[in-house]
Amino acid sequence: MTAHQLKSEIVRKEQLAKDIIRLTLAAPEIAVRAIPGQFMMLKATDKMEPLLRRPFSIHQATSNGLVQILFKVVGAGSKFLADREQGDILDIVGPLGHGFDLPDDPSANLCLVGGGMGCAPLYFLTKRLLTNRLEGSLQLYLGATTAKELAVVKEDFENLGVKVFAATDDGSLGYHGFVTDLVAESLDKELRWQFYSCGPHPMMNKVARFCAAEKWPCQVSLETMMACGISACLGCTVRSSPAKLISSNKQFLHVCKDGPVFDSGDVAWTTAER
Amino acid sequence: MTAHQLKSEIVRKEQLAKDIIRLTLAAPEIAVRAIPGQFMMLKATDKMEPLLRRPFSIHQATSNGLVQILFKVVGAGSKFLADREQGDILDIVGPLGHGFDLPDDPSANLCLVGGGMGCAPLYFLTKRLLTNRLEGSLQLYLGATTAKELAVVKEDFENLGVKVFAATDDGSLGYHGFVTDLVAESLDKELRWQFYSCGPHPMMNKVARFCAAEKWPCQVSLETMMACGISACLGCTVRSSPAKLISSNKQFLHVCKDGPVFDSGDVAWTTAER
Amino acid sequence: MDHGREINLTTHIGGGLILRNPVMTASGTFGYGREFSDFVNLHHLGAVVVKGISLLPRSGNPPPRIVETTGGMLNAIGLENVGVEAFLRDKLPYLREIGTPVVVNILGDSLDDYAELAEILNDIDGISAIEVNISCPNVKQGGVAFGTDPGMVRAVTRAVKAKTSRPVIIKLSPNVTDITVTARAAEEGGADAVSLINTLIGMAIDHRTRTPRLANVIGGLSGPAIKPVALRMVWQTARAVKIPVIGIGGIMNAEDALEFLVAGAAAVQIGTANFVNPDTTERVVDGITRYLQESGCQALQEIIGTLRLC
Amino acid sequence: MDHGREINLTTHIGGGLILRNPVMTASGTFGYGREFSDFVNLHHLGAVVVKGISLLPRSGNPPPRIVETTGGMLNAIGLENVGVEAFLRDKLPYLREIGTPVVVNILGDSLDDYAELAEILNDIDGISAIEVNISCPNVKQGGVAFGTDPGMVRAVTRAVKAKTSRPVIIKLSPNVTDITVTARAAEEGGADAVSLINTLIGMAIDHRTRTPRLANVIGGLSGPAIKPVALRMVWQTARAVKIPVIGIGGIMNAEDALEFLVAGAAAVQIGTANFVNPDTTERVVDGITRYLQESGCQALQEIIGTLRLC
Ligand SMILES: Cc1cc2nc3c(=O)[nH]c(=O)nc-3n(C[C@H](O)[C@H](O)[C@H](O)COP(=O)(O)OP(=O)(O)OC[C@H]3O[C@@H](n4cnc5c(N)ncnc54)[C@H](O)[C@@H]3O)c2cc1C
Ligand SMILES: Cc1cc2nc3c(=O)[nH]c(=O)nc-3n(C[C@H](O)[C@H](O)[C@H](O)COP(=O)(O)OP(=O)(O)OC[C@H]3O[C@@H](n4cnc5c(N)ncnc54)[C@H](O)[C@@H]3O)c2cc1C
Ligand SMILES: Cc1cc2nc3c(=O)[nH]c(=O)nc-3n(C[C@H](O)[C@H](O)[C@H](O)COP(=O)(O)O)c2cc1C
Ligand SMILES: Cc1cc2nc3c(=O)[nH]c(=O)nc-3n(C[C@H](O)[C@H](O)[C@H](O)COP(=O)(O)O)c2cc1C
Ligand code: FES
Ligand code: FES
Repeated sequence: MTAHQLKSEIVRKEQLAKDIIRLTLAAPEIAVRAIPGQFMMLKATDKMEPLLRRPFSIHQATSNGLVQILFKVVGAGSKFLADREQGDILDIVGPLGHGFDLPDDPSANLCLVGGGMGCAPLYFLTKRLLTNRLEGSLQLYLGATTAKELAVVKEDFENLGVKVFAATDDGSLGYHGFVTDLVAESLDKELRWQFYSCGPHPMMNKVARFCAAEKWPCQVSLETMMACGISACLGCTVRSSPAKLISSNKQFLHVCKDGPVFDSGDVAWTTAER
Repeated sequence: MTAHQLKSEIVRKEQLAKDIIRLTLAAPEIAVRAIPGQFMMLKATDKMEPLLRRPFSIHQATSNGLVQILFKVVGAGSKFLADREQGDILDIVGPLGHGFDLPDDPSANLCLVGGGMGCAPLYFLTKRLLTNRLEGSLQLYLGATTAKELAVVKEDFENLGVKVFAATDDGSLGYHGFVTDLVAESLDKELRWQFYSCGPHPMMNKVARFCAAEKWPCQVSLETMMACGISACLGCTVRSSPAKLISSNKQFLHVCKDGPVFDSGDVAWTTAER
Repeated sequence: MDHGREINLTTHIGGGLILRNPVMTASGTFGYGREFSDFVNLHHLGAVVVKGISLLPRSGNPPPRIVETTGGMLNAIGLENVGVEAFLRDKLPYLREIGTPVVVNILGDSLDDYAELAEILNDIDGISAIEVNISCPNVKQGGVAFGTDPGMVRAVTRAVKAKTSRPVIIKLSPNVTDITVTARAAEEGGADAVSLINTLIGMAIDHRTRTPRLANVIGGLSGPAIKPVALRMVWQTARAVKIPVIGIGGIMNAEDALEFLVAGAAAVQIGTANFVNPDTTERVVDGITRYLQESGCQALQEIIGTLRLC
Repeated sequence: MDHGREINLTTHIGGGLILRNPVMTASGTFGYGREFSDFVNLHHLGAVVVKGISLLPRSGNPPPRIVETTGGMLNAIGLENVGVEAFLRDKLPYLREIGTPVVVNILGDSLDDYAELAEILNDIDGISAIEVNISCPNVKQGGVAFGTDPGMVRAVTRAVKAKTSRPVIIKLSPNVTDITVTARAAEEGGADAVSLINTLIGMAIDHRTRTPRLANVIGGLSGPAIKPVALRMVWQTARAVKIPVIGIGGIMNAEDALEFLVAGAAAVQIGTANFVNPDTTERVVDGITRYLQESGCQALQEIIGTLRLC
């Protein structure tokens, strides 16, 4: 795996909602290698504060050398990035980490579940899945707190020709409630599904439990604090599941290297440590 | 003396030269009290770096509640300020310090010598001197490295009806050489002069020596590192001259409180400590 | 949430001294109080700790005395101060009038200096407590800082306690292997409280001129850069001694102050932040109050030392 | 100025070991070298110091393990590492191929651990020096860190020296009252060099949940926030010992590195900066070279320890 550190120009900036931004970056070396589920580490200041880079999933990588990130402003680092303008240069490192494993079987039934900014890598994944000429069904669920956060990306997915099952906490768009409940209520349980999920930890936890009960394979994209993103600091650990501990003899997994995408059965879904 | 901490709007931003900026700030409480030679402490970040405020002389204070600063970009703090735009809000503290003492005698002959950004407080001083209906002569000398740094402010002074004797290090405007040499060569030594000077330390040192030799009174505006600007940290010391040490029993003076304007005879002109 | 609700912010900082709220100023960063009267309502503070006072006036170190570092600053003021006589004559009356508790920070070159200062201050009205800066060199014993040797800490504490009936706060140096050892030494010596941390010793160099950036070569590091170290030491100390602990170091806002309170500090002192925002102290009082209201607390005491280890 | 001019950047770091330039990586921040091969030409570095190795693999502390602070970060990795066997089998061959000097950082719970590691490594080709991390608790002696007690420092140094013919660098802990005491203890024990500083112990709290931000509660503070403390300790140590001193702590760029060299460091190690900019080490080499060219120096040695005190 080869990663690159680049000075990358912002070729487009889109304000999708009040605090949600999409940046399109010129990064040919990264775009050509990127796999859905991989991420990049962006320098989020020109000073020493915040000191560390910030990880963002690759939202899209195009054949003409562009990559996108889709992110929410939650603190100083994302604020800095949101304040950049078209033409500004960002220092980025990527592509990093272990992405989603695509199905070998073209007739697999795929179910994608995204919550909040978890939709970011799922867009790249959906595009890639669609190019692999799919025979099975592809079902996409997206959850958000409110319509405003969901509307724009929903449209983007629909433009790919995918039907979006939407859920919002406030009921302002689609199902009123958790996206996981919508999945449980509406998915055809007669079929065998391969799950792909990215979103808040509790949401993925529910998805993972649901899949475990149905014995469906499930890949989840996890987040942790990261200092380096390149498996040097060993800071980005999550606990292995008991099964994984036995099979690998590893008590911890590293999100930036073993992940961010894991088989949901490999990680311990303790919430205490988050 | 009353100082104020204000959220002050930038009502105008002028880029006078490549790295020289003038900001006009709405700060009625400061404008009404300001005395030429006083300064303000500006918060030069919205984060923790640079941590400390930065001191800037009051370049002008108007009766309609505006103050100006004129500054050069030399590091992170001044860069931050230079990147602000009209309509942005700055956190400022002022007016601070002991300014220039205006002449009691309306017929005094006044000589102002500014070097580099030292012209900033001299503009405010000149305006104030002119309003005090002057009988004696007012001679103004300004030095800079090159014409571009001098041109704009020179014009401003000329618009007040004052003739500017200009000197540039590269000879691109006015006298080719140090402004202090121009003073020595052109000033009428038959008269008794009251000097006011602000600029680089070595320049003021020369002015001070020149005045001492002629036994002319001379006020200088000094710069030091400052943490607080309000005489709390005791960090902004300069050494007293031997004479001052004897008269006051103080080994050190504090620039933010005893100054920034001092009688040139009160301070020790050691350059080693700077 | 009833935002108008009155919160009991009072806190005991030892020797019977109760502050109306836990926000104090840190010595050397708030002058003698008056310097901040344009920016802060001094009545709203828990206590004002004044610049360190010695028996005789001191003129301090030559310049440069301060330099900025990443997230912090180094100072080598050299304990410049007006001396105890001028302090009592020129500075204290103003503070006495304000009525906010005044803590006098003292420093000396020898045990006798500290004892004499304590004795002088004991007779004076309007002094609520004495804070002893032990990060000074013991001139009589080879110049090692009092604060780095438990035996000397005990001795200084005893010497001061013997001469005063006021609460005595020992201000600990962080430049030690184990702060709980010096904290316990202070406690054994009879201290009513400990405050920590004083500055970490640091240095900066101008690589072009190859000279130190401070005339004194080394100086004290303060500001947000040191907050993690300060918080760790406060937490360790609060578990090691029974007397109140006052937390200091890099507190810039109410959130930072709350971290120290949760770690076990009975009160906090705010230093470098006063330079950055002269109204910090008052803002921290407001911020703590708001936080307590929002979390449904009735009193500050409900959060002190409540760190949960899982 | 002739910018193409060759500058002699070599430097001695003790025990006869000469590096082609003074820029090393700091243990635990550069993996086992390979992790940075996409970003840095490893041939251009003075030496690679690998992640601390113990006799047996360690899985380290539970998450969260890192938290950012102002100008720095806290880590409580818990010395996770693959163990010496896997290191020699899976990691060393790659580095050996590169040819850049490899310094193996070792850690243990007891004197015996250190001695055994030194013995194992002594027989191995492609190891240029051993760096001993003594900021670990001595499990057999109540868990006090080896690095805080001069007697233990001397003992560890002797134990390691007795088992290896390689240069031994003792990596000092900054969490001590007087770093020159532990530095001299290492020198007395036979150390070929000392490196400093390791991280300062710190802590961070989430005031809302009232829980520590690190599962381990306390962690090591690194990054630019600690640079002033590191620089001061390096300066003090360089004056106190005769063996080479390697400077570490908050070095982000060539200017920072030059400050340490001027203070007396024979070489520097770069830690946290590798996370911020993975190409930092190479950039620092370039920056030092450029500075020496611009100041008309022929060799690095012309600036080491040249701090002028006025
Ligand atoms: C592999 C990966 C991919 C990600 N992809 C996306 C994405 O596509 N879009 C998006 O909006 N966000 C994404 N995130 C989360 C994003 O990294 C954080 O929102 C961002 O780092 C916050 O930085 P900040 O300075 O704005 O906020 P801070 O002030 O640092 O923190 C705000 C909140 O974000 C959390 N956070 C801070 N730093 C990190 C970090 N390094 N890793 C994880 N969480 C952190 C904090 O715990 C806190 O709750 C991803 C995280 C990871 C690990
Ligand atoms: C009373 C007073 C009035 C001033 N008036 C003006 C003015 O009207 N216009 C103007 O352009 N500049 C003025 N200065 C200088 C101005 O304060 C500095 O240029 C500014 O603080 C530099 O900050 P920085 O972060 O951009 O640079 P830094 O990166 O901090 O430093 C760059 C250079 O500026 C010097 N410097 C940094 N901070 C200070 C400080 N707090 N005080 C003095 N020098 C410092 C440093 O030694 C260094 O050489 C004044 C200084 C003082 C003390
Ligand atoms: C400029 C300056 C002067 C100080 N003077 C004193 C002093 O006279 N006595 C004292 O005990 N501490 C003194 N201190 C230390 C502070 O009181 C405080 O302990 C330290 O700065 C850490 O807190 P902070 O990070 O909030 O500044 C001084 C600190 C600074 C920055
Ligand atoms: C994530 C991390 C892991 C570290 N692991 C080790 C280690 O295994 N052994 C060791 O001696 N030092 C270790 N250190 C300390 C560094 O080598 C270095 O001494 C310290 O971080 C200060 O340098 P810096 O400010 O440049 O990071 C580690 C530091 C960090 C940040
Ligand atoms: S983020 Fe550093 S090892 Fe994963
Ligand atoms: S700048 Fe703080 S006392 Fe003058």
